[in-house]
Amino acid sequence: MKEIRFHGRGGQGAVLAARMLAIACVAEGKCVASFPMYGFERRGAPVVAFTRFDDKPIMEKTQIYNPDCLVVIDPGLLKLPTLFTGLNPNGTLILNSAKAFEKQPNENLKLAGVVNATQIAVEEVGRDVPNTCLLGAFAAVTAWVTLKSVQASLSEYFSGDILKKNLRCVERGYNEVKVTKWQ
Amino acid sequence: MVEKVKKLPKTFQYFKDEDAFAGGVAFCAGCPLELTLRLLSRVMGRETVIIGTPSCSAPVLYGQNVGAWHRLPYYSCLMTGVASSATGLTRYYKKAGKDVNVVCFTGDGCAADIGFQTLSGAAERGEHFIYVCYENEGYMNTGIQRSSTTPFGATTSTTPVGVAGRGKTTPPKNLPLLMAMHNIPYVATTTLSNVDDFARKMQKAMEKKKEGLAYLHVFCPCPVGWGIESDMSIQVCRMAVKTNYFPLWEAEYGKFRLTTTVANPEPITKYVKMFRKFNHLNEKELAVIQEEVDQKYAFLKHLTEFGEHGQTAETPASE
Amino acid sequence: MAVKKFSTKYEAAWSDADQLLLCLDTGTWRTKRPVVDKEKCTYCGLCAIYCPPQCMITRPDFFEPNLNFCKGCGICAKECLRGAITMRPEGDFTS
Amino acid sequence: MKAKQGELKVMTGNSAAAYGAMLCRPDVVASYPITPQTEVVEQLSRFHADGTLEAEMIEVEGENSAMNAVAAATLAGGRAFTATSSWGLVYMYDAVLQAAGFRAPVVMANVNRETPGILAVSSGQQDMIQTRDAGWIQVIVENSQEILDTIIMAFRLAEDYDIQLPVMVNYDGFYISYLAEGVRIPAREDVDRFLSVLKTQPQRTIMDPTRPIGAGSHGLMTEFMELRYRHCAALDRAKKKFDDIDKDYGDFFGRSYGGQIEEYRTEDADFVILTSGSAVGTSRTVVDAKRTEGVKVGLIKLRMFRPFPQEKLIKAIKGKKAIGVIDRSVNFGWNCGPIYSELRALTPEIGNIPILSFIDGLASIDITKPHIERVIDDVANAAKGKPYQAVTWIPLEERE
Repeated sequence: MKEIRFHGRGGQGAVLAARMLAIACVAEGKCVASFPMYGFERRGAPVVAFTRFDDKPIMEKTQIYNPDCLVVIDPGLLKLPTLFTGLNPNGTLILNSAKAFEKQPNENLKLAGVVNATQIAVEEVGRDVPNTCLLGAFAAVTAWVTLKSVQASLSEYFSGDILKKNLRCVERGYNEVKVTKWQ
Repeated sequence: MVEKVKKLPKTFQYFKDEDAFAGGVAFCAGCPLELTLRLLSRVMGRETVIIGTPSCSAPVLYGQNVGAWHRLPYYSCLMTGVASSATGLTRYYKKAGKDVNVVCFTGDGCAADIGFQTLSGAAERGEHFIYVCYENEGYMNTGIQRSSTTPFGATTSTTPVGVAGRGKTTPPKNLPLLMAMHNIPYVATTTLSNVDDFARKMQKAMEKKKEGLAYLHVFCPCPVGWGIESDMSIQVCRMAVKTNYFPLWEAEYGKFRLTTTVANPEPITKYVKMFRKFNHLNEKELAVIQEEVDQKYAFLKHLTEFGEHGQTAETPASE
Repeated sequence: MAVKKFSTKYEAAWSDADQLLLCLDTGTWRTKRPVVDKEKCTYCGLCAIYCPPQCMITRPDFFEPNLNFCKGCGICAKECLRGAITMRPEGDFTS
Repeated sequence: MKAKQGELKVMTGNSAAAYGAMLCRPDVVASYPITPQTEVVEQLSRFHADGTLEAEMIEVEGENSAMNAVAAATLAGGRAFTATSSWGLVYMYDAVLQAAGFRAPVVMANVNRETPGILAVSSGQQDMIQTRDAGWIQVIVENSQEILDTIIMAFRLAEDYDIQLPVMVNYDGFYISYLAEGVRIPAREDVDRFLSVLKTQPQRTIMDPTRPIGAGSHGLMTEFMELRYRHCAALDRAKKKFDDIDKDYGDFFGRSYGGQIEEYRTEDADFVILTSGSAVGTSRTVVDAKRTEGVKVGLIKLRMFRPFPQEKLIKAIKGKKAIGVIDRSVNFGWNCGPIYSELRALTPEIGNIPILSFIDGLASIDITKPHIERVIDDVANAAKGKPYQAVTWIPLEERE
């Protein structure tokens, strides 16, 4: 089982990203479970969402305390003191940022994929909705799910022009993500 | 010898159907509520589903075990759920393709207080049923307590007169006007002294409910609760109209029309002396009531000036 | 469960007038009874229309209370414009 | 005869509830939005807007009206659905009681959330507990698929001629309501087929506008008691009926849930833990882990809460050395969990074994794996005859 924790702010599409990833996994025959944790739904407030996938049915209904991977949709959330809490050794991070890491931010973090998803989203969609781009980066860095499956999951939520734009975001995320590894 | 051939008066034409109620039912002697229900059944006919709640009408409308006091289909519910239950019934009947006349029948306490939210909601949604509120200005069934429609100064068991108490201290909620402000197809006030008006409005409500909610506000004094001699209740209704205490009007989609005009309104003192609930009032307090009546009537008159129906059949209050 | 016999066929609190139409002897409530003067009656019908229990029987040329149900409220007498109805104490009619 | 394998779609528990209701073709749907149930209302409205749901949709002005409307619609002869949560359930309480008294076969999804007084925009089963004596059938489920399947079963149970009772399908707010999982959506014609049994039964008494019939008559003398008795008898019948419907559902659709209760690895267990809702799934994984350590623990999922499945529970628990109950609510006045206290009423039948109450998961508190491990450890010790604490408020003891 893989456990992914998404960190974002209300309005950035963290919940949607977690769910689209779940749909992509289902397309590959996996079992999934994904849910958000928030109090009041307010634009700008920090949001956490979880996605689990596995080859067998998922029984856990708890929040994710020991994620295999973090997806951080807002670079400002790197300052969150609890961001890396519980990260598994050999942990992975997918981050929306213009800057690559200079040093390892957490000892459990071994693999980081950084992509300027905000810029890509602004260029492709016309506004700051970095979530789909990060899913492309996620597919490239983890290889837990294929680019094709991620792209297929988008049609559940988008159609027409906006779908095309988001598909380009995913693809660019997949291609433009910069990978850093630590021992 | 030539037999006298006499024709029934015209009014009887409204009452085509047979009374749906058993000959003897448990209403107080002289209660206009009994007359309201019986005449309603005679105007609207048998296939009328009545929805009611615990109230003065409950001992008659509700069955007792399997027995019933009348032959109308009846749905009982709590005071909070009359208009919403009617909504559920009418929506299902609509879905099932049945054209059913659904009539809520409650007192003013239910309609104006505890059941007001759901009544207002049903009005706004444009539900297709009739709501008849019988106005006896308080909670009569539970022993004459004040409701939000109890008039200023009235003595009730929760606004008693004593060393400090002078009866209810606030004016009543104008429920029919509130209902008219929902811009529903039909709102009307009526009372039993003007029985043609009463029957016509019942008939009109049956037509107008095809477009949405039809609301009828029936002035229905309580002989016991108000201290009225049992033969006087129709007289009290009549005087309420003649003093403009209870003007008769109707409003279609917020367009108002007076259905009865009173040429020379009687002073309110003539009305209040007919029963006991205002007995304690002094001249100053009576003046407050008179002012309230005048002001309400003036406001109503203003509203009619915005209507499209200003010129049509107004009838004098001589019935 | 132990109870085998039920008094009604219904699972819930249904009343059914086809099975049982209840009726009170409200005629026994009366302390006064309306007496109609046929000569004075103009057949205007106000007594019948205003009668709360709707128990005025329509005869070919006058109206007559059904004493099985008349509660003796006196509205018919009060509303009759001709004074054709008088309320007389029940005691006058006991044999 | 088997149903077609339904389409697989990732959806939340709330969507699953809406799909379940839509597939049953209700005549009337009335509901009012409240977190965390709102998505049910929205999804049903979308079904209605796109023509998938040909019901009369009533956007009521409050939950009280929702319950009155659906109860009346069922008494008129229709099929009706509503959904609520927490304060909404409290606000419709008088109508909830009336629906039961009327024997109105309403189906309602209740998305569990705490009751008012201490604000909690989260989970907890206290709302369901405060309606336990309302005379409804109450079922608790653990995931999105079970929500969808159970709502279909609930209509068959509610409208069964031998039952005629309202059914409340409960699922945890947030932890299940917003949990997106892969859910198989049965084909409409298969659901029609599954429910068609109801059409072969006698017509229940309804508000037929052509008949002089009255709903909610006065119950005088012993006839009031007789109707109460018949209500209780119907609740009693509902237990086996629910098992049968669950089995039928499994035979036809290929998914079943054990009926009133589900036993997980109890057969050779020395002791068991009992819980309901979302905590069941997590408990399965902890039980599995403990089993690999050689701890002989079993799990009982309480699926039907009203009527209380006493016969099934006695059978499942008898012979075990101890039992621990995890409640997501409290029993005011007893200072313990409500399901725990109900279970204790079975002491004469199950024997005088240690029964431990664990209170966890109120409001925003997560029932985590370490919490469940602690439960199992505590019950294991009690099973060995060691002294134990009767009631444990886990998160309060675990915090530093």
